Amino acid sequence: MSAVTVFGLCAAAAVGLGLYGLIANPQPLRKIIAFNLLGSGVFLLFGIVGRRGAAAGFGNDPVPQALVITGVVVAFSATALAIALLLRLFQIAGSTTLNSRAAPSPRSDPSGH
Amino acid sequence: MTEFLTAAVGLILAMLGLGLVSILRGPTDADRMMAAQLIGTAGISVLLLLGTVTGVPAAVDVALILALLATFASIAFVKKGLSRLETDGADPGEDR
Amino acid sequence: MSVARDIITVAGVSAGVFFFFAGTVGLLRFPDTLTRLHALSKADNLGLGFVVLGLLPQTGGLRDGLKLISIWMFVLLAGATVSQLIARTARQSGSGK
Amino acid sequence: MNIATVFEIALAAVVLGLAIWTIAVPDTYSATVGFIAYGLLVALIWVRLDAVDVALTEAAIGGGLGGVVLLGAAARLRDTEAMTTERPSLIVRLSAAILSAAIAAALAVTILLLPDPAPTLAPSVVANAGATGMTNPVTNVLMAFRGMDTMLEKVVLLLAIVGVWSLASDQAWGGRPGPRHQADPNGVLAFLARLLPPAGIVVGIYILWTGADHPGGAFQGGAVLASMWLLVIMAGLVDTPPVRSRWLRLILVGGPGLFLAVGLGGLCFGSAFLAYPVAFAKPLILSIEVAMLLTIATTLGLLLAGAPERSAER
Repeated sequence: MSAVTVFGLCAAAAVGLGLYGLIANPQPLRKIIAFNLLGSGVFLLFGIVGRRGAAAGFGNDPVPQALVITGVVVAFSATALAIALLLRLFQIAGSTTLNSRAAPSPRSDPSGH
Repeated sequence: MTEFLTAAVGLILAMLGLGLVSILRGPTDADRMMAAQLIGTAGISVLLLLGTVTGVPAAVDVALILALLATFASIAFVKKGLSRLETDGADPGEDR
Repeated sequence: MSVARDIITVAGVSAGVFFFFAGTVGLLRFPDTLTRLHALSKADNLGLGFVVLGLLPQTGGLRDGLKLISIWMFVLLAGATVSQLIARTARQSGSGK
Repeated sequence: MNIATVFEIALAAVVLGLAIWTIAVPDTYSATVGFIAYGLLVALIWVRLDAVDVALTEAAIGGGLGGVVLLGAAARLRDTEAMTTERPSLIVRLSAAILSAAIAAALAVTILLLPDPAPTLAPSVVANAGATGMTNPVTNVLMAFRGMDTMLEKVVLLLAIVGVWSLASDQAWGGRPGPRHQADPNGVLAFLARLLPPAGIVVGIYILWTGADHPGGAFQGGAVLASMWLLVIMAGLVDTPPVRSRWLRLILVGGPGLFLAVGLGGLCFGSAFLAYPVAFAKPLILSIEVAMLLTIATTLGLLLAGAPERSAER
């Protein structure tokens, strides 16, 4: 068992867990966390592939590393935007449910403050 | 030497796992904050040891970033916990 | 020379691991928030401090040594501040008794 | 089985345990704390995989800024948890579990059956490293060989901040994000916020500077600067700037703007878009990175601060 195998299996499990949480968890914030977990698993898979491509004196192929760094930044922007949307939904509707049948109870001051 | 340091990394990692149990158990937010602080410090130590073991000197830079960002995260953590207690019963919209 | 360095490293890192152990056990076993905080500060300040001390002889040069020490300084500062804020939280919420 | 493998298995086990905890725990706040610890440990895995540049990014985002974003939202939404008790039916959960397990198993099999020898681009990165005058291969890839990706990534950051700002309510339009933090000016937090940022700024600039030859770069340095800025804001020493402010917007577009200008310059005077003249490659890349450092620090800080909530006058 090398580092690649151990962490590769770990990454695969993280992808599976994240996907399950994304589908099965009813709360939007939990879905966002699960999505981040899924993404981090995918990034780790990139790292595994890069580690196997270690050559020319580098311990890890630099091209997948650069792709992962770009990916981490984009995932963070998406998370921040999703959180802002969620907080605004909470401010307007008074709840964060995504279930359209459950009538959201409007709060006294819909525009906030 | 390498074996000794790797064993030390393993031991600190085990402590870190125990610290996670404490996050899991709680019972109050203060305990969770403390456990998060401990995990941050233990993670920094593991990074420093790991950098020496594997001969990656740049691991010290990762530890440096982690020290600053973990400080920031724990302050934010405590500050959010504090304002929660202070505004207990107040408008949840102002709760931050 | 290298033997002396290795002895310092072994002693420092062992002491650091011991304090991490003590701090974690304290965090799990002590009865209330303030005593647990006391245990935590041992792991934070002394655990990392001894690990840094032990690793200093193994660093390549002055710059790496300074980086190690500044990491410890950051953690000391953060630990002191966060501990005080946590203690205040605990006292206000009444769980510190 | 040597001791290093034992360590790797232990690390993977702790990370997996945290992942399971993050998904399974009923309390959202605890799940967030678990995810922050997860991000911290994933940075350790990246160091172990010899990808220190990624470890720096993961430590800055996973353990730090991303965690604080999630934590802030979890603290705000904590009281609403009781309202959302509806759960998907057993069939949905069961089929989700089967689907996820199948995908995880497929990925695991793929990992075990990856081709040998593995394809790699590392030799071509080494062969072309002389063109930029920098020796950190990841910075070379990010700033030169795949410069287009990096430029568009900054545009994504910019779009995200535009998206966040457009969620402001009418009264707060163009106003200041977040609440005004009140803090005792002689308190311990204010003391830390005066003591730490000077050292933190040095570290941020060091991370940028060392990025030319060792792991580091503009994004990681910018994340450190952003956290220092937010620390000062949280201590109540300064207020968040109103988002309608002109200098703020100038800083936000400065980095990508310079990147684009250099790229277009390459199109006019050189061979292609983003083609650096070999003699000036390093100074050009460094000046882009310095401009980026400011832009990234401001963007990340404002993304964490969230949508404007107060009018600019208050």
